[in-house]
Amino acid sequence: MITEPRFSDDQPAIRMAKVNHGYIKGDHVLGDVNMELNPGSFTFLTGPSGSGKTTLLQLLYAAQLPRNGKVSIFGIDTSTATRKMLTSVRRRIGVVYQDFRLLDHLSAYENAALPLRVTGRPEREYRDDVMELLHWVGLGERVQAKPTTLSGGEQQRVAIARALVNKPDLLIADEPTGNVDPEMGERLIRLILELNRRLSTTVLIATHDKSLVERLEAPILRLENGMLMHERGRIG
Amino acid sequence: MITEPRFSDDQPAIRMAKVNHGYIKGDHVLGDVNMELNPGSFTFLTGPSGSGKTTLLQLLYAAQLPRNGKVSIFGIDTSTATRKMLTSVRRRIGVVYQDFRLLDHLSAYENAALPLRVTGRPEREYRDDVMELLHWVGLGERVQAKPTTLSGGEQQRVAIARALVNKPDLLIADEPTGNVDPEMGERLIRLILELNRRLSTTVLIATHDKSLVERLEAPILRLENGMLMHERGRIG
Amino acid sequence: MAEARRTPLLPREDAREAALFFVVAALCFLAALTGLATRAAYGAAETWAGQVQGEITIRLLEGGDTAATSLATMLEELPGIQSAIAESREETEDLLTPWLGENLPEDLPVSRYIAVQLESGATEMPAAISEAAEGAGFQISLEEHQSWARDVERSLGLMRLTGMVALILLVTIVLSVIAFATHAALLARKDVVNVLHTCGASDRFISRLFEHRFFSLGLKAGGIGALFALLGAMLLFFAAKQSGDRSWLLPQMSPDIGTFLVLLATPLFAAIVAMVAARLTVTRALGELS
Amino acid sequence: MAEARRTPLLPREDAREAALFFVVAALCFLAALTGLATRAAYGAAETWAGQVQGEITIRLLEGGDTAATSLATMLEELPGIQSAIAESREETEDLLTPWLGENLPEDLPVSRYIAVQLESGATEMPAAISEAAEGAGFQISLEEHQSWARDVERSLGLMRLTGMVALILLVTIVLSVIAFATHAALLARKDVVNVLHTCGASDRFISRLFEHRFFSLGLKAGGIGALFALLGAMLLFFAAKQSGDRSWLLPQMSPDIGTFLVLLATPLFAAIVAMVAARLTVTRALGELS
Ligand SMILES: Nc1ncnc2c1ncn2[C@@H]1O[C@H](COP(=O)(O)OP(=O)(O)OP(=O)(O)O)[C@@H](O)[C@H]1O
Ligand SMILES: Nc1ncnc2c1ncn2[C@@H]1O[C@H](COP(=O)(O)OP(=O)(O)OP(=O)(O)O)[C@@H](O)[C@H]1O
Ligand SMILES: [Mg+2]
Ligand SMILES: [Mg+2]
Repeated sequence: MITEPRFSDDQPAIRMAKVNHGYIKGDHVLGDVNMELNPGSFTFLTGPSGSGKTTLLQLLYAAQLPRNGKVSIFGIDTSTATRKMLTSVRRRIGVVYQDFRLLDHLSAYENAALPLRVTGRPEREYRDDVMELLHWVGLGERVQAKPTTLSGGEQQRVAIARALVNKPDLLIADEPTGNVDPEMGERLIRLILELNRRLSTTVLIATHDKSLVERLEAPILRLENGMLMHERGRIG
Repeated sequence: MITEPRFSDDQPAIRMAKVNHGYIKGDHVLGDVNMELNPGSFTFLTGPSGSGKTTLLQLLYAAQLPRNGKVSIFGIDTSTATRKMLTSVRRRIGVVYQDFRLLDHLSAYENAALPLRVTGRPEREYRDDVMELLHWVGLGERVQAKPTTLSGGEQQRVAIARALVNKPDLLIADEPTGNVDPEMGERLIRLILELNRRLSTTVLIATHDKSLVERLEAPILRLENGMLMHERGRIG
Repeated sequence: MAEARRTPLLPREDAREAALFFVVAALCFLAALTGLATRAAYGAAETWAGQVQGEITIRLLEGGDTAATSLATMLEELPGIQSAIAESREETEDLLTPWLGENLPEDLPVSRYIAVQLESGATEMPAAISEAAEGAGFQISLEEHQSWARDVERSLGLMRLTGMVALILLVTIVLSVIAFATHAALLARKDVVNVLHTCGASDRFISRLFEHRFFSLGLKAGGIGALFALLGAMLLFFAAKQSGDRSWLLPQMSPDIGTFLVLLATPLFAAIVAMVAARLTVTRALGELS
Repeated sequence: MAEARRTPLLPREDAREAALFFVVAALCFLAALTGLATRAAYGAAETWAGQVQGEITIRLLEGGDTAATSLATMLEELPGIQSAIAESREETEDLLTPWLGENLPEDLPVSRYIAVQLESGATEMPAAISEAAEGAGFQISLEEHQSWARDVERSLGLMRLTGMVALILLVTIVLSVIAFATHAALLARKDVVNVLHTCGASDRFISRLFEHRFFSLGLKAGGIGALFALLGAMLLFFAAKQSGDRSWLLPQMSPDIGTFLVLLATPLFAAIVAMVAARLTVTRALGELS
């Protein structure tokens, strides 16, 4: 039961309660942050460089544990969960890292297919889906290329494909369009929107991209001086 | 004479003549590109993701040699220059890489000071300048931090400081504001403009950032399908 | 795409791994060779000990050839004695020539010697022989041992000890190198581990990647090391053969089943050590990761 | 800031380097120990050869104690002879007791032995002695050599050879490991090299970073290896001491100047090899980089 958490509509996908976090004794990158994201919501996160956006996202995919307070993902408290529980939580989250984190020795295709491969599923089951996704992000011609031979924007698109490939319940994207041109950026965001609408994927995107935020109606959270504020709309 | 090239006003800082380049036999990331940048000019380079902007810039700081055609930097042909000549050319160029390329084991300060350190100059000669520059890019509090403990935008600012620190004759920046908020981006560009005006530094910036390009009057080059076009203004 | 082999999740063909492979192979080579040498030294020491313990020389103080022959015949019937051969007066006289010249007076009483070869495993024979001989009225003295043989035996014992120490040392070095290297490889691959982790790979999955990698590395490197050790042993064997019987003091390496067991054990041992080191390191490192 | 030490441009305290350090130290340890052992084997073989060549036993066929003594005195004056000592009749009779009993007839002619100790380096002495003795009218026969001593010598020769082969092998392994590891380290640091390069560092500057790093690694690892080898040698030395004079067949390790030279040479050698390997690798790699 607990090691295989089910997704229930009446609890938030994500919940942060009085989360206080920092790296050095005494500093407060996040100071008593409270937030909830409802299942199927689509939210932007903005804030100046160094304000703690990446830190906040890392707490939300359990790459870090909060110093104080409680972070729940799908109702599971990350601080008290077992490693097994966290593994099954991670399989339901797609992450786009600010610095991509592709594996250099794997091809674009293999990088994108990674979240499926690590579950042990046979390749034939998902090969076509992965290829279709790579075509959609404009990498149909470069599926066999290693990340070191891809341009910055191409790498970013592989990272996005990897985050979407297992149709996650939660998508966390850190600056996913920083290295692509505005046209490609729009295309990628539309892809994420489609996922959000069709599969009720909860989406949280940290971005500096003003034009991106302005084009969409989604609520905006703003992080500044350790505090989280609503800049536009109600979250959740 | 030739191993210590002087900068003369009547020759272009950079010159590409019929440059043809690609990675795999048969492909043409750049197809017969011709361009010149006059000393002291300030130019943008745009183009879709994967169009070859990074490739073009790499040719201009001699990280790659062109397959065909000729690239001259400060009048020196990169294909025929000796390794010693290239080293002295490099000392006059500042580069901001799209993926930052900071050394993880050095502090922000040491990373920024690198181009001065490798020339063998004693540290006391430049320490204050480097500190001032880091303050200017908003990292006064983080000079001792290692890159892995810096946010994406902070890392990018260290990379910019490193490119500017030895007051280069030529500055080549690949997407220098992709990871910072618009306010910080403006501040960084103003810093580069100041360098351009006060020291007649030749500047070439590749960017996707529409708002950045729009705020400045500088000429814009556009790379698409292997061809280089003027999108706005005369280059040089 | 369809039939393309999958790229392993851990990067392959890493120069670091080539160095590690070489080191493990070299150490396994040395370990296998030392193992063989120690084994040979043991064998030689045992042979010596057997020879020395198995031979007793009896000096018959009085009585001529006939007495010697009858004593020998009597002794041969004792349980635990393989053979007893009496030397004739001529043989003894030959031994004495350097001191006394060719022509010994006929009436000079000369002791007779009886070389007794014991069956292996026979114990307390000196006492039994003395008793039997004295019971039959013979006056004898026993020379159980030759002092230089004792020296040789002791020397071999020391060589054997040195070999054992060297072997233990090499095995320890192999162990630590493999453990160290695994740890280093894991640290160098921290990025890969991290990515796999956040992509939803379980701890067992990640750990197994490293275990497999290092098991096969240990197996291959150990195998190559053992192969070269075989070549080395054969070289030594032929060198010993070349120098003829006169090198009887050196332990002989002869190819037998034991040799092949040692050579087979080497790669298996290396592989298992590598795998266990990998597993421990990975499990600990993953625990630290979050 | 002001007095802060600068961080080295090459990352330090790398786990990979710890492994390399360990491997180089272990190999240097083995190499130094093998070097010492080989040296000791050489020494033992020479001692043996010296003893065997330096000792001649002369048997005087006729004449009594007086003749023996006068021959000994005469021989002692020959150039190249250190001492010549005549055995008395009693001493010879003692040797013969086992064969002939206590009471030899007084009139039995017994050969006398003269133990001649040659000066080291003296050659062709047997001929000179025969000539001198026969010139003076003595009837002698010479025993230059004992057959079992030849065997021992031959065995030591084989051990010596084995040691040399092992030494050459170990040195080769040390060389290759260091070269391999340098190459691997350079590949692992390609990013650093690249960044330094585009920041305007000259080839010499970059190459020197690696040279220094590997020189000091080789020096330290080699030093530690040599230190442990010293400990090992001392252990063996005491083990040999323990087993007393009876282990005369084994090469003895005695701490002398040569020992310390071998131990000093090890780290220096390792350091220089590491530095040269680094230099060659870096120079080649930089050439390929652009
Ligand atoms: N591992 C760490 N150790 C110490 N300090 C850290 C660490 N990681 C981040 N920080 C600091 O915490 C602050 C917040 O970092 P974070 O990466 O969350 O910012 P961000 O909002 O994502 O910025 P950006 O928009 O530039 O990516 C920064 O000042 C950063 O220097
Ligand atoms: N080392 C390489 N080997 C093979 N192909 C490469 C290599 N580097 C780049 N390419 C390919 O060359 C093309 C141009 O790459 P480049 O990095 O110059 O693009 P870019 O304009 O900088 O793109 P972006 O805006 O996404 O950074 C891309 O299609 C890329 O995949
Ligand atoms: Mg960030
Ligand atoms: Mg690019």
